[in-house]
Amino acid sequence: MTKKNFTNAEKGWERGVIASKIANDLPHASYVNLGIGMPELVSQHIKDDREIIYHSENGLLGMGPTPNENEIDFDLINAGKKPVTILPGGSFCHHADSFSMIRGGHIDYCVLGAMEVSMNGDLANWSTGKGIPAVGGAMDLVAGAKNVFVMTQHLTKEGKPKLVEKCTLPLTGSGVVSRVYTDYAIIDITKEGFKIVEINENLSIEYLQTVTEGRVYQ
Amino acid sequence: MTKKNFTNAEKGWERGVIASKIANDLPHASYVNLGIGMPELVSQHIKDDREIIYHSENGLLGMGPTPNENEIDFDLINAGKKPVTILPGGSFCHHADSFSMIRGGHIDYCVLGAMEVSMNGDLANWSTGKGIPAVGGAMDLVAGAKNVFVMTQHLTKEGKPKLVEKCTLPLTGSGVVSRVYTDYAIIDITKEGFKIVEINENLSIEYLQTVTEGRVYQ
Amino acid sequence: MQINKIKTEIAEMLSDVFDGATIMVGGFGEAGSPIELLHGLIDHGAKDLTIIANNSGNGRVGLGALIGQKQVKKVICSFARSAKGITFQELYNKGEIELEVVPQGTLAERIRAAGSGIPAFYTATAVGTPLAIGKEEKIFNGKKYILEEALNADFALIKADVSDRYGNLTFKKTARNFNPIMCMAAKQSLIQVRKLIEPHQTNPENVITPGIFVKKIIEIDNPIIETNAIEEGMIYP
Amino acid sequence: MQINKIKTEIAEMLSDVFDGATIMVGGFGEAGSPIELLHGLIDHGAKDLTIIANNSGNGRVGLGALIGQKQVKKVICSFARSAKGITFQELYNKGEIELEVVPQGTLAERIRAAGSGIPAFYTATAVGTPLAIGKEEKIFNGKKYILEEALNADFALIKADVSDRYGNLTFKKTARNFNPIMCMAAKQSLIQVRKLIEPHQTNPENVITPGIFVKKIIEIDNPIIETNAIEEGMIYP
Repeated sequence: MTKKNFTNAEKGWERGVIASKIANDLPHASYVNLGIGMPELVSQHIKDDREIIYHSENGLLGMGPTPNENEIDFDLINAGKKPVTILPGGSFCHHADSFSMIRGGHIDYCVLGAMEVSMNGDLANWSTGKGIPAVGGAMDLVAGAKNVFVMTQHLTKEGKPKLVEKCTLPLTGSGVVSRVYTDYAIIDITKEGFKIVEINENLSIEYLQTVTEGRVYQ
Repeated sequence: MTKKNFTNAEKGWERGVIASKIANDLPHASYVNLGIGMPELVSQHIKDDREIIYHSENGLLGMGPTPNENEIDFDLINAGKKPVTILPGGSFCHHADSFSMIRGGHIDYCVLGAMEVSMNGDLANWSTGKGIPAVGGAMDLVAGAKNVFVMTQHLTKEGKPKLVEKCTLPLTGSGVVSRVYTDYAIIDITKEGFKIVEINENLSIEYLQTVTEGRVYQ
Repeated sequence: MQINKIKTEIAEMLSDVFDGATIMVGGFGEAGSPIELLHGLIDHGAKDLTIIANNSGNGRVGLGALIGQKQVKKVICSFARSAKGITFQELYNKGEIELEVVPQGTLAERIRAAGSGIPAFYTATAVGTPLAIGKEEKIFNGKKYILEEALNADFALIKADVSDRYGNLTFKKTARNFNPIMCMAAKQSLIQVRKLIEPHQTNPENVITPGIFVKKIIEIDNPIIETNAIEEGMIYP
Repeated sequence: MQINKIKTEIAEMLSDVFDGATIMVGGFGEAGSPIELLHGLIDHGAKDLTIIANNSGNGRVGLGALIGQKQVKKVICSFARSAKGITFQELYNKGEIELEVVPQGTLAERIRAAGSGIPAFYTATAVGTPLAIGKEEKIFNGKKYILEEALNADFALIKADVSDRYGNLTFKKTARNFNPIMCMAAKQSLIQVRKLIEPHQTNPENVITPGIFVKKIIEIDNPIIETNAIEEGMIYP
């Protein structure tokens, strides 16, 4: 197990590439919740062979893209509190109904960022343990969505592995992550450890193991 | 305690008179659920000095009177499955929301029939213990409504007291009834027993005691 | 590719139904009763079904007919008595069908709970009554409550008024009743709808059941009205 | 006599509010935030309030202003961080205000439970996390859940779009959010509404919050928009 910092780490896939890989893994007719930040990019990479319906936990199903400046409506926002649009066939609902979609297992996929993901699928992404604790809908999403995808850089800004044997930060959920998409690899959470689904074409498995805590295998 | 049958019982108030007494006790702006059968009469006796809103547990708030023959809509029925109307300012909702109104304590008064009411406010009105058991919304209403009024004949068809020390039939709710309106009297449920609020002008307290199991007092 | 949940054949609607399935049937009395889907289920022939509904059917049409075909082993409902009920009552009196009686509000809440990921909740309804026997009790703020568990289902048969191809449903008046919550609780909700519209015609403010809770839709523009069918002496099949 | 819940003065809306009250504040971010009622609550002056809301206010308007006036002893919310948040953050860092963090869906469900007579329910959300500490656990079908209790309130401050004199409310787009369930959970829900209509104009199929959950209504036809107010440097009072 490595505890090193990788400050001169290899350059991996761009965020857009990661997003397109996730987009390709979302089947036609899926109901999807994209977390705030990097996961929002996924919707820009969905191909014409499929229709995906986006859920925003503040009571919006059928969310569309960001509006033009002159079409902004402060009453039509997403969970990140940014102006959005609604597509034909979309609908509004209240918060309990919206979270019934999440908690009742009706959201097929959610894509979230991570601070840490452990070998058994534990996720930490809501609190560094410092500052004002704020959780939002993250714990509901990881507990309720049928498939929880994590989209993240493989290393922290400080060059530390985010894929770890055991999370050290406060958990968002325990054993909830199914797959992790990083700039270095696509990795499934399995009983045997981090299973490589795809590795960045410029990297070796040995390198991936070096920047990952806990066993990676193919 | 009497166990007699009162087959030649005194004649009490007509049903319309009982209904008008209940109507007078429902304050302006109350939300009210009237049980199927005799309690439905109450709405015909509301005076012009008040507006009452009727709830029907199958998702109808603001229920109006029976429609004319040519206005019947099989999709607009009450909890008794009979055609009704909806008044201006009424609304429809689904069953969970409708029962949230009941179970969440938002219905001010419900008026129900009874087979037995005990001194501590237990109510039995859903099952004789024979035949196919069918409860409908009665248990929700008595558990949830702020005030549970019972409207009933003082004696069963067989001439037996319905107001009893202890119910012998399967309960609908325990300690739930606040007031009982019969053809003989209006009676409050109190810790001391059946308290007479009003007695039929043709009857004595002694007679009322004779046809009631358990202490009546004024 | 576009999402399109619309089917044209009743058999296609019911293609995944299996023997022993738990099936919710929408409607209250006859308002919202999915008669055509129920008749499709008779044609399908699945056996040993558990039915979750408010009532137990009338006459020999719809749910009454399904029960009459002996395809149902158990009914979970609030009110299994009815002036026009025949088939359930006959089988029940012969001991050939099981009945679980649930207070109507508890039934609705157990169904909603299933759709909302709540395995169990506490309620004051039925406390101190025979229907509380065997149920876990707990005191909150000095008052006694019982624990009730979620009611899940494999399928829900639902009649709605209007839908688009996503399954955004509206209902008519009190024909709404159990339908929205049953759509939430079933793994597959199967909808017969009076009228199909285009997605751009759906007002997002007025959708009652959003498409996420809907699996398949079929247009039945002039559905059988139970009362009329019974009066006319209809017997299915 | 006719039911009429419409008031003309903000002070009349808030006349029953008392020191130490628990008050739900509707809205998500600023969509649906009842700024005028919150400013009325500052004028009212009630102290030691517990606020239940999704967020903890922005700038020095609305909820941010109320907290800045030190009228709030505790906030129960899912997300107390905000780019524009000032007052809560200042008091929290000084240890002068309490915070209970609740996952957003659990917050919504606890509020709905209060309105629906459910004292507690089980959920999978937060199992295995610090927010589950001290909570009762139970296994259903081999999966672990925790028990969450209902969140009741004395008052709810709510912004709606349209109402009639009965309090039949509709909301605009995502400004619906927590408002309908808070109206259910509070002993008195107090509504500021953009537009009043006559009861016969209310479509009974499209009511989102029925009047049974509404106590008082006031028309505020051109409400303050939080983002704009903060940009313009508004500070209340």
